[in-house]
Amino acid sequence: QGKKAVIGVSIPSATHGFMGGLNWHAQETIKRLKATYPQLDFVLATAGNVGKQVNDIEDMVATRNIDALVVLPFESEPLTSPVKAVKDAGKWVTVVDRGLSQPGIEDLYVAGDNTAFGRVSGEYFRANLKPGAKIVVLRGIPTTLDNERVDAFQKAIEGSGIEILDMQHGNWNRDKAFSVMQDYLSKHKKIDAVWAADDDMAIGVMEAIAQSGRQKEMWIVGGAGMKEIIKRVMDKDPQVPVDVSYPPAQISTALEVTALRFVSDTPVYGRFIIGSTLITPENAAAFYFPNSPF
Amino acid sequence: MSDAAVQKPARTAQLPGLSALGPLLALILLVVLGAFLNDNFLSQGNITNVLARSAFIGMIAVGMTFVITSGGLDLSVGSMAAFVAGVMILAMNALLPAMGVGVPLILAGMAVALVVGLLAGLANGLLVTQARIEPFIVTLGTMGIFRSLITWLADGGTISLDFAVRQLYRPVYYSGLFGIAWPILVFAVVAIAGQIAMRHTRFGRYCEAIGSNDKVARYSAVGVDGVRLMTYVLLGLLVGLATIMYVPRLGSASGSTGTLWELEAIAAVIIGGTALKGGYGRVWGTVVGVLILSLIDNILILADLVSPYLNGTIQGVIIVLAVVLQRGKSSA
Amino acid sequence: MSDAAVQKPARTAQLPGLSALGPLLALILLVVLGAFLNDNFLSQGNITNVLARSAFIGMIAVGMTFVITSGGLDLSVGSMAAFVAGVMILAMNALLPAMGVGVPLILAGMAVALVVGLLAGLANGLLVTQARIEPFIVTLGTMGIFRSLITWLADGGTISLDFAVRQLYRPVYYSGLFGIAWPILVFAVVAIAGQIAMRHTRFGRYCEAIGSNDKVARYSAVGVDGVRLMTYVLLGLLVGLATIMYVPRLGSASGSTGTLWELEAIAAVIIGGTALKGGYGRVWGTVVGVLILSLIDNILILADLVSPYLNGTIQGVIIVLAVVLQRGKSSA
Amino acid sequence: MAAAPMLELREVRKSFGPIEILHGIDFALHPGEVHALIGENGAGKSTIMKILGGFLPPTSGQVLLEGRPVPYASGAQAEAVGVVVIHQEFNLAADLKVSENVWLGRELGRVFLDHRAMRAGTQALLDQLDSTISPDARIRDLPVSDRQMVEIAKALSRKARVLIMDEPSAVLTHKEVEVLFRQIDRLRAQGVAILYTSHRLEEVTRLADRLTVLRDGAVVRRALRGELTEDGMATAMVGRDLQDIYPARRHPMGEIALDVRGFSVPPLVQDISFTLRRGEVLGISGLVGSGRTELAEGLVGLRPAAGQVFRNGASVHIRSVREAAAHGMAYLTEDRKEHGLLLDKTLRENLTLSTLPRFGSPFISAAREETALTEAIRDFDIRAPRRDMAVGNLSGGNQQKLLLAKTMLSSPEVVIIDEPTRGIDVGTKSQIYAFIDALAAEGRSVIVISSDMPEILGLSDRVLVMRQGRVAGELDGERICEKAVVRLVMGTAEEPAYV
Ligand SMILES: Nc1ncnc2c1ncn2[C@@H]1O[C@H](COP(=O)(O)OP(=O)(O)OP(=O)(O)O)[C@@H](O)[C@H]1O
Ligand SMILES: Nc1ncnc2c1ncn2[C@@H]1O[C@H](COP(=O)(O)OP(=O)(O)OP(=O)(O)O)[C@@H](O)[C@H]1O
Ligand SMILES: [Mg+2]
Ligand SMILES: [Mg+2]
Repeated sequence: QGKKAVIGVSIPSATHGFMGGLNWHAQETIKRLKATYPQLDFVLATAGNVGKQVNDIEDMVATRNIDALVVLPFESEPLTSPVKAVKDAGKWVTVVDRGLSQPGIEDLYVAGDNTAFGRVSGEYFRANLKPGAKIVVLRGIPTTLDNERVDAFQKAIEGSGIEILDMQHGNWNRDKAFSVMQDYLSKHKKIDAVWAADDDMAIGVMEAIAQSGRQKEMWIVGGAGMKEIIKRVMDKDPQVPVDVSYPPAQISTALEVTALRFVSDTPVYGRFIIGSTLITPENAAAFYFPNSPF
Repeated sequence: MSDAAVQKPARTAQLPGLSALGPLLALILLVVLGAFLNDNFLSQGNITNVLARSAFIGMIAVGMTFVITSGGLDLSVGSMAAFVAGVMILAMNALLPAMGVGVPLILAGMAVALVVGLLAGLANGLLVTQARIEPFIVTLGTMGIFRSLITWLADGGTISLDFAVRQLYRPVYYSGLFGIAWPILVFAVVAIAGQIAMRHTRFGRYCEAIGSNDKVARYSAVGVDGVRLMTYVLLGLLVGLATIMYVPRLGSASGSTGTLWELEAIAAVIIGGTALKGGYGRVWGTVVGVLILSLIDNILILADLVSPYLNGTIQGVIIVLAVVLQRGKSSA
Repeated sequence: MSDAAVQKPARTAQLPGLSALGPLLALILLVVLGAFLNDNFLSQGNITNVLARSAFIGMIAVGMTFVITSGGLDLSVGSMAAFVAGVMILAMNALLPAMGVGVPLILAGMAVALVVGLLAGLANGLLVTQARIEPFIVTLGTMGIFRSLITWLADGGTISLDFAVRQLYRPVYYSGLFGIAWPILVFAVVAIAGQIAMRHTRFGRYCEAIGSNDKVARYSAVGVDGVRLMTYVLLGLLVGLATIMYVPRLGSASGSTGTLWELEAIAAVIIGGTALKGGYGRVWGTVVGVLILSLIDNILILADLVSPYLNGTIQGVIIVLAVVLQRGKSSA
Repeated sequence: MAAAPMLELREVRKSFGPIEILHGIDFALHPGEVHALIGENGAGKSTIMKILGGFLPPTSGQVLLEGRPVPYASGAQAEAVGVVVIHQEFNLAADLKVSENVWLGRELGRVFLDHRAMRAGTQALLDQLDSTISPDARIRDLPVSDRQMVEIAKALSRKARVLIMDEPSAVLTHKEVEVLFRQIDRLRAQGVAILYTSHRLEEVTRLADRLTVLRDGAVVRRALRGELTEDGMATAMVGRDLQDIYPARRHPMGEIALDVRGFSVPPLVQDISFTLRRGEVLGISGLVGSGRTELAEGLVGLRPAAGQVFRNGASVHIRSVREAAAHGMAYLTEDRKEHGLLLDKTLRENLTLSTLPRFGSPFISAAREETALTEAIRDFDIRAPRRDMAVGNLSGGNQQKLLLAKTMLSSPEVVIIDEPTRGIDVGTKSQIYAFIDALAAEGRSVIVISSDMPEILGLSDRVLVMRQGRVAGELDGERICEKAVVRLVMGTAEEPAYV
């Protein structure tokens, strides 16, 4: 065996909790796979914006002779043709989390389910709130993905009589979520529940609520499965009754399956959709990774 | 013969013209607008929220006023704040076994924050004054460096303060004295001290002189490099102080802490009437600038607007309008 | 009697010292480093990649050189690029039913991009020259405005060019002439034209004069406001041109298109040796600055580094070092 | 009378804010004549010139060009019809080169600039002025005297019908002044109308066909060539008789306060040695560019220098103005706009800048600063319409007085004054000379660098002459005379020491 197979990994940089977790899982998995399979080499690049990610992919092809690309597209549309170019060059392509805008490019697709993420949350609200209940929503950074989640959420509570008082962008950021929630609390006398849509934002939201002393009044649903939040769910914190999973560990699955392609003859084509499940005190233990930074 | 000069109405220091009051006017207009849009706007709770939130950027912006007044710039403050917060939390977590949960631990953490801030500011200042690199480039470089160091320290995730320590430390953000939150009090002290330093001490006078014409300052026996260095060190210290107030709020730091704080701080300084080219600094203006920026955010959420996507548009328009009010000055 | 004067050692104009060549030196060092780290670094493919992707920031940075040289600043270019791209794509999609897929549609799209860029630049320029607001504030405002408008137009998501049109348009980025990619060619033309305009036309001369001392320029019959306005308009046009090359690459625009381009463009200008305070502009330096910034990114991928989290640190260090090489100049 | 007026002011008044500076001026310039405008500092000379040149609008009254209201509203437009001004403050872009400045706003070349033609044109102008300045030098790197020559070259390059010169000679030495006068004579012969102002009255006698004396913004005297002696002019300006303006000299000298040995300031100044005693006034003479300023700046730590310096016998190494101040040394710069004053700050802030620690610590006492300002205004006769105005709006001479006051505030033991009376009116000059004399009488040491020959002769106990960065000779006592100094300055003869 002369040449090592090189797997290029391109993911967004760790600008918020979920991506931080994803970065961590990616690095851990690469370390593990490198140790297990000496015939594999990895090139990991993280990008802060779309353009940079396209550059990274070009560089991997031009200078590192990658045999496979594992990519979590920053955005779907703009990455479609660069990734297609990699595919056309005869490389293996694994797409993670955000699908490309053209079907059939990737050999392997591993993803979370944004629609399910919004729907599962919405269904929990529908089931646990009375008609006429008032909720507020924090959105992420304006992106297609955020739109999908919010649309699914809204669809799920449609007709339930639940009123969304406000929907502002918290940018998946604790500080921003904190100040948005502070303002919600000044603005609205009565809030029954908060859909924070992300565990980082949930942390900020909880602080704002704690400051106003209105903990008893409302509960919060975040999302993604941050260890601190899972812990609270496990401990039956009434403020955080459930969480919705959107595992950053999906990158590990993608990497492992891609690696398998190069170290064995196992046929590994296909789609792996990791659904979003409702994390309740009963099943929380399965989602708890105390060593992850996320 | 020289009577002519002496007879002149001597001490009628110029009244602050409309131009100087521009930002203040904009602030007042915003407050009126806010009160009009939402009844809770003037509630004590909301006012406390807005002021306390402004405190971090506010303290940093006061320091930034001195840097800009003396002809410098610092783009690294946001990343520096994240870095300082990260190191502070790590230090407290590390000292916890040895010191136990208690006020000494908190004080040790605060000391770490101040020292790290000071050193970070010193690094910027030395690169500017000793290596003679443009402040823009120096601090663009250190901005990237601090940001990536905190991300690395946090392993891409979040560094969290131990829960028990957190509980002890929380009141530093959330509680206060005489019903006024600590961050507000500290910010007020910093602002007043800054205003006094700018107007009534040698340091402030030298900053203005250096920013106005550094050659003249040098010819006038002003230690130009020393004063410049001091402005960066002071800013670093204030970033440390801001971090001390910031950490108890959420008890964590990550690679995304403090993003764009630099832009907000610089914008506050300029909105407040300090000249970007240096030579003229107005600390109280900076305070007004910080409040304007915070209020815009607050009002955008309190009011129900067309689409949250357009928040940025309204923000941009208000910022420009706020400065149009002091047009007289900048056209001079 | 006048002999004495003639005897005086004639004061010769200084040769472009090491300082002027500083950024070039840094660039060469980077190239050597890259070639050393990876055999493919100097391959045609990689060089094409690096140059082609530098083209967007590059064109914008050339325009920015004029703005900064004449004492201005433009923070809005990144958002402006996103906005122009969005409007351009929407326009092409809207015209598609009427015009059909074809070269005319592409040309119409390009015209839209240039016109929108021009108007956006004009808006900045008028606010600066007519309303006399600090360029920092004007463009901070319009930065937010453009960014939020594109987000709003895209409804928070992405605006995509029709697939068929996309296929037709792609070669504008991906193919070229005589084996040189179009973006590289266009960038080269812009850079050369910029260098000539700066050194050999009145416009460039006036930019330097205004940046050096606008009062002197005004006294010397230079149309100060007109020239300033022109720099912003030119920059807007170049943003439009950059967008024309950008859209075929990614075929879409969203609220996150072009983030931080302004910082990169300004950094390239300053690294290239143009003075941030104005008065002295060096277009070829800007080109070198852009290449340095692109190469740093490229090299980070070439080598396996400790941790991707530390990329920013290495980047920051290299930027500062690149400028240390021209320290002599900035210390003057 | 000569031909009809070329440019005319009728009943012109000018106010800045509530303060009226010019009170109804009637005034005319005729073609082919040199008209001198003289008056005390702050009398309004520069203001009149700016109004004539289109740089300031009059508050009321008329400005007429060839009998019709002027067709311009800005200096640039005025230049287009041939009314050209050399400003008292430099009007050059410091980052640009000499030739770029000369042609600014009127560049040659259609689409592309014709660098060669502009460079050649600049070179020709500079040759005409006997100047060795390179057309490619950046203004920033030139000393003030060279900048003034560039200003003159720039003005000459404009095809002027009316040339207005605001103290063009203040920064020039004897030799350059001669060159300038030749150009003025040439232009006069070509029928150009010339307005000239200077505080050197001998120049006015030499040049002026017609004379207008201004006092406090009003014309107090008009005269034709030969009607007024220099004393008469001074009396008309100041409103009283002037005694001999140089002090009766000679004080007892003390021990050596400053001993400089083998001192070099690269690249120009080499191997300078001299001593200075307490109570002594040492004059330094030399041509423009002979390196006097470099020497002084090297001594106070403003430029890197090598060599030995002893203060009161102890070896000192001075690397900054602060260290110089600590050793009781102060330097008054010749370049008040770039190095001396913060033009956008008030009088008070400028006055105390180099001595702030004396005005209270940690807080500056504004009251004490005000007191100091009141004293400075009194001692140096600074005429400011308002105390809180920006220094940039003071008249040139009053800026110079403020700069003097600022330097003296530190009560230095050794003071180096570079061009002390640049732009100062005759009345105030004698006050400044008396002041310098008083310093020496107190046992302080003074070095006066001056391009004004009478000043060097009248003030110095000893004269050091510099040429091309070296000491060309030293004169003291009886040997100090104009001839000897000029000979050393020019290097035209051996040291006339034993004459
Ligand atoms: N822009 C201004 N604002 C306020 N006062 C001004 C302004 N310009 C000039 N002055 C005042 O007008 C008066 C006349 O000034 P001017 O410069 O004409 O004097 P001058 O005769 O040229 O004196 P000098 O011999 O010192 O150059 C001065 O008192 C000056 O302070
Ligand atoms: N060989 C040289 N190379 C570079 N610069 C030179 C050279 N010779 C002279 N100069 C420049 O000439 C100037 C010397 O003028 P300086 O101001 O010291 O002379 P000065 O005797 O004080 O005359 P003045 O003050 O009347 O202009 C300096 O700016 C110096 O940099
Ligand atoms: Mg004058
Ligand atoms: Mg000199």
